[in-house]
Amino acid sequence: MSNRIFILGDRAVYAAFIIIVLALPLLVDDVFWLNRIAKYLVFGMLGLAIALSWGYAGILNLGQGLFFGLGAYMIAMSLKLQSYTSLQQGSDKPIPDFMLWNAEPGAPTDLCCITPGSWLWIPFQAQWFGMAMAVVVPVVFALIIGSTIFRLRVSGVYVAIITLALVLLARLLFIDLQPVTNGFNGLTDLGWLTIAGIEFDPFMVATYYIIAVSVCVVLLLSRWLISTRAGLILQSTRDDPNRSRYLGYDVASYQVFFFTVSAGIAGFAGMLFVIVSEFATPTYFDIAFSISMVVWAAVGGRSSLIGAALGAILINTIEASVSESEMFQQAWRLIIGIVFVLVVLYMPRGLAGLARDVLARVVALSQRTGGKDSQSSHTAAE
Amino acid sequence: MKAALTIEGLEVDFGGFKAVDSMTTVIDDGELRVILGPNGAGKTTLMDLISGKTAATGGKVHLFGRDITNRPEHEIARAGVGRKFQIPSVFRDLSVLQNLEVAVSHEPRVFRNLRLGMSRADRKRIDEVIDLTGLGAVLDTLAGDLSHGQMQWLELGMLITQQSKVILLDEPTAGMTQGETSKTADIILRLKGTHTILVVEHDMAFVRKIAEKVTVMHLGKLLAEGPMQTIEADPAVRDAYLGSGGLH
Amino acid sequence: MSNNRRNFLKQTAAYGATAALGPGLWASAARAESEIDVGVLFSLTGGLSIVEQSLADATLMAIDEINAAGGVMGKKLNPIVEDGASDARTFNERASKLVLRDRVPTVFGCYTSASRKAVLPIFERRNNMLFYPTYYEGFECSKNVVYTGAVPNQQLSNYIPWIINTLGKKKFFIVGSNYIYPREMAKVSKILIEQNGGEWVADEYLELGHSEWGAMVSRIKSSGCDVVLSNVVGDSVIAFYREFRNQGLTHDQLPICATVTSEIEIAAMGAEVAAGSFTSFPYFQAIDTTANNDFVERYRRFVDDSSAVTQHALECSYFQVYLWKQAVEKAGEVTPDAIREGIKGQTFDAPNGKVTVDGENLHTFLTPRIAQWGGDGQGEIIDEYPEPIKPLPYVAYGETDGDLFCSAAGLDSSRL
Amino acid sequence: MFEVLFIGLSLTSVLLLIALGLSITYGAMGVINMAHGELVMIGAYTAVLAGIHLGFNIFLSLPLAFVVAALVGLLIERVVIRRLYGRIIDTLLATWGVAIILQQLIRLEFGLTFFGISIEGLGPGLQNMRVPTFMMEPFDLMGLSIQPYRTFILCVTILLTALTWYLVYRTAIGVQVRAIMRNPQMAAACGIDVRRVSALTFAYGSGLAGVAGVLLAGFRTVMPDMGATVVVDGFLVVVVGGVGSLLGTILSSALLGQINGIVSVFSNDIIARAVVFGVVIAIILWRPRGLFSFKSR
Repeated sequence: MSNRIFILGDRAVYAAFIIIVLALPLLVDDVFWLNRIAKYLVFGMLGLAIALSWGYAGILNLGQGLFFGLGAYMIAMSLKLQSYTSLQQGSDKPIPDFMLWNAEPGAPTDLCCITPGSWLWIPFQAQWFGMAMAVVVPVVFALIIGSTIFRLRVSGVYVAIITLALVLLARLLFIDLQPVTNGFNGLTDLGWLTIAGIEFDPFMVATYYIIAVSVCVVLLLSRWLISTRAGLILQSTRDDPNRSRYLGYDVASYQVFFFTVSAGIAGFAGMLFVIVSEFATPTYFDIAFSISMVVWAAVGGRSSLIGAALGAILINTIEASVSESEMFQQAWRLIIGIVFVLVVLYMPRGLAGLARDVLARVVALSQRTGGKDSQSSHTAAE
Repeated sequence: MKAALTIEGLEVDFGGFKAVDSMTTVIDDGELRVILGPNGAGKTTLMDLISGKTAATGGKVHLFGRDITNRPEHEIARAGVGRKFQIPSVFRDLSVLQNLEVAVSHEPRVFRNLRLGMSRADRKRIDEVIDLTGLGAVLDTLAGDLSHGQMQWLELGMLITQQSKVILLDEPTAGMTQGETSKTADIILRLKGTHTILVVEHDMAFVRKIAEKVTVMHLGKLLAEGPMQTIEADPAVRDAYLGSGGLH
Repeated sequence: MSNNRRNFLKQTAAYGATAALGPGLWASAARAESEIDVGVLFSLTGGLSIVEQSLADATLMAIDEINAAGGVMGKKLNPIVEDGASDARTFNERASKLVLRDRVPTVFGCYTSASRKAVLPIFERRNNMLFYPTYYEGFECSKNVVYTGAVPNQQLSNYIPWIINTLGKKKFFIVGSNYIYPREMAKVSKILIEQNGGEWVADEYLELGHSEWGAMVSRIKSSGCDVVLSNVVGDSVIAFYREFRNQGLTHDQLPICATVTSEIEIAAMGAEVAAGSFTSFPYFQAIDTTANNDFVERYRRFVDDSSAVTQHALECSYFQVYLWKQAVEKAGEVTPDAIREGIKGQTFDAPNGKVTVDGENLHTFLTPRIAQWGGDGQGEIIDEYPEPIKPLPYVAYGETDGDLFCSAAGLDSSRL
Repeated sequence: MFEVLFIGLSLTSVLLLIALGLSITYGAMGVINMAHGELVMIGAYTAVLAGIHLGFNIFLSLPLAFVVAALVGLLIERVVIRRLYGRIIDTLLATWGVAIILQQLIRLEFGLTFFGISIEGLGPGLQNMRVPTFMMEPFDLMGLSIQPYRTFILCVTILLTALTWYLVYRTAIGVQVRAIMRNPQMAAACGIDVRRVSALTFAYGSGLAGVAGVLLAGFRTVMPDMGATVVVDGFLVVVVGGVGSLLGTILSSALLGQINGIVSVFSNDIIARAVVFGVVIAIILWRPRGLFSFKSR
């Protein structure tokens, strides 16, 4: 009985989310806010990716920024080559401006050899290549990292520390490899995404829809993924990996699969973020950013995909709003710190858990007044 | 009769200490075998060796003629060995029904499992197991919220759902009330014939209720093997048990 | 960039949604009020807020003064302050808010090159104006940025000859934080060192924010150099100078000649550690003129801190608002295009002396100065160019006074 | 060669200083304290404030910082960590929140900023602690140039390590701590007041962070977010060394310190950092429980 209500409630939340996200341009007549919301929707995707690996697989990835950053850089390379200034650097083929900067005197003005490693950019002259790599590269890296970690049965906090060290390493390399990455300044001054001759201005309603539809699709796909048998088996490996092994499942392959899916989503999110914000920087590899994603997911509800996504969107929207009042600017981080400690202490299942408990209370109350026995409030159908 | 599990000269060496030493026994298909032995006799280690939790340093384990020695746990499980632990091991954050669904593991690969729902045959088998274990009333309860006995039955039910040909049970009645013990015995007896079952157990009343053939281990070695009555009369067995008060 | 604009116009025509942002609409109805909104965008939180807060304060002080004196064309300036939070991502977002939602005609802001690079596309695509008050590496030629800080030639062209000829030091150890500004400064330095008959023995970099200098300083010690040219930025500067002292090096024998170490870093490291070292900047708090003493006094009163220090970027943050005011008054209207035209050739008597915006590259004429730091945390100005020198953002690529790569027509890319 | 080793040695001592407290709180209590860096920061600020307002020099600041950081640690244990024992990932998350709170409290001068009050030595700016001049002048000893401040850090580190070893392995409370490390339930059953001992242990680990803060203040910049980079280094050391192993922590800081020192002398600091991260990842993959470890809670 109560189970049905939870499933219905769950569906209602998804439906409401999708309807609101898709109808938003009709309500918000301000392209600036649309662009802002598009960015937060991308963060919502990141929260969702964390929930997928952390909530459902028990894998806390403190280096998710690695995959986000890789995705961002891949598309940014393509868009950089499309920018007007890249065509202006004294060659008939596009050359990113910073490469001239880093070029050795006398180096030919060509992507092949202007700086050491600049040849890596050659295929990115095709935009579709950058778009594809934005997902492929994070996925390949995640496959390699994931299979190493999980085949060796590294688990729990050690996964967190390895991923943390990895993202630090990536940050170091991206800053140091200036001839290829433009170092600390990152890739800026990008062209706009162009599909079928249409340029997608980040502040255009159409661009908003690219993001909005992507987020909805990823959300639904992830939801489908966790409700498949594979999703169920994954959750079993989180609870008791040994039991799963004795049932005949190769636990590592499930962990690698979902770790990789989560990384792929993060890479995709990185790509979308570049499309709406027009730049990629090594700060995507900052530890603070990766931990922020975990914070969003924890506040929203680590074991609810939509909860984690809403957590990310909510926190960022509030943050943007309070930053407009001088007094709050300083206090905001303090508040976020306090809220976060409280959530971990008293609301480990986050806002989604809270909503569920409230619904359970309501159900129990209505059943009691209806003269029936109140049932167990828990359900695992997420 | 066909042999389900053949153990040949199995041994494991923990840095000089042989917890299991040249152990040899054959368990027939459909047989219910009870393993007895005083504490430290190597019973649980034997199960660890069969199920792949611990790597053997010598000897072989064959399952229906196939060598499964030192394979990874999940491969041994896929080959048809199911195991129940002493401390109940179920997925505590999943509901009872979900636990049973996970146990339908004839298709272990990730990509083959990217589908919703399950086949009618699997559904039917789960229903049968629910009947057998009497968990029908608590299907939506989280496994972690079950009583101790229910948890044990659920684990047992998962092994049956898993369609293991050989089921290893490590003290299935530990910590159970008498009523629960007797229900467990009923479940095990109903499995006899269709499954090969290997039970480690201390509760002699329970053993007498279910046992046909008994293997006694002592200091990692095989001490005696045979029908319950013969074993109980065996003086060597009595000697081995003297330290722990004899068979009771 | 003009091509970008054309693209943009085409875009706006094609997609009605963005039409409201078209450049022609700046002077629309809402602007007819008695106030002019301007954006102020610095990091008020995070690691860089230490410096950037003071730049925001100087900007606000100039706005206050202008308002007290009657505003611009009879209208008061209304600063809209946003926090970049020491994070390029946030800078980008806040800049788009100022440009697209608040529709300010100009933003005063940004300190690091990374933050400028992150906001630049917004100003170029939306044809808005950024007034950027920081010394930077050059190699930029934007129609949408007025650069009021020094470019490498304004910090180095008298510095390197002075080190070699006056200080008599010939073997340079070049050390910097690992990003573009220090690397570009090193490039220009090397050219100048070789032109003046010196040599460089090493060119080394450390991560930004790195605070473990043991290995680097010991490498300096054993390198056989007789002067250290430091392009180290931010809080690592402090760790660097301290380690330098801890390893027993003194500025008498092996001076650190810095391009970025300002009054703020000196105060933070403890003046005794830096005493005797040198820095080159167009502005120092110690410039002993009535104009500057007044300015320091007013600034201290404004931030209510009697020991507050001023430095180069802070002074630029201040005077660029006045340059902007003059530009608006000359143009007679408050639109980005009018301001760009109006700013060309504007001259102002800043605390450091006369500053002029170059009509071609929108960079600013400044007077290079060299100071030696004393035990009181103040620089003593020991060398000063007789007049402001022309900003050459492409000097590393052979740009000279008479041969500009970046002009009002845009960048002549064939020269690169 | 001596120079190279000395650089590695001083890197080692700094790493060990930071990791020592973490090794206690993480090893003994299973708490991943992301606010450890902020406790270091509080130690540094204690020295700065005591220098400005009380005229304390570094020697007086050391014990004061120990006490202040220990008290802050005790407060954190009481309010937050006590509720999270056994939930290791949650301790990581909650203490991350605590770290933000501590940073903001320093930036906002404990909220006084809102009332227009300002305390010298606090706030978002950069601060420094004065080091006595005699500790800044190197002297020659048998032809080797000795840096007094680095040597001082080294000595304090050795002293604190010895003290910690003594406390853990040679005192009654140390026995209790080790008992709790291995099995808290059993320890409680044996009549050990687990809560009290845990609180004291955490306070001690925090105090060590405070001392580290004072020593770091002598050659690093004191600022509100100085702890952020510190804590990651500390964790890598502890995890590589093996959770709960004092010897492991010492050896792994020596290993990572020397690798960092040697690589940075022979190539550069950036590659040195990268190599250290690489080694750490490899060691965790090879031996997830660290170089030296036993099963803990």
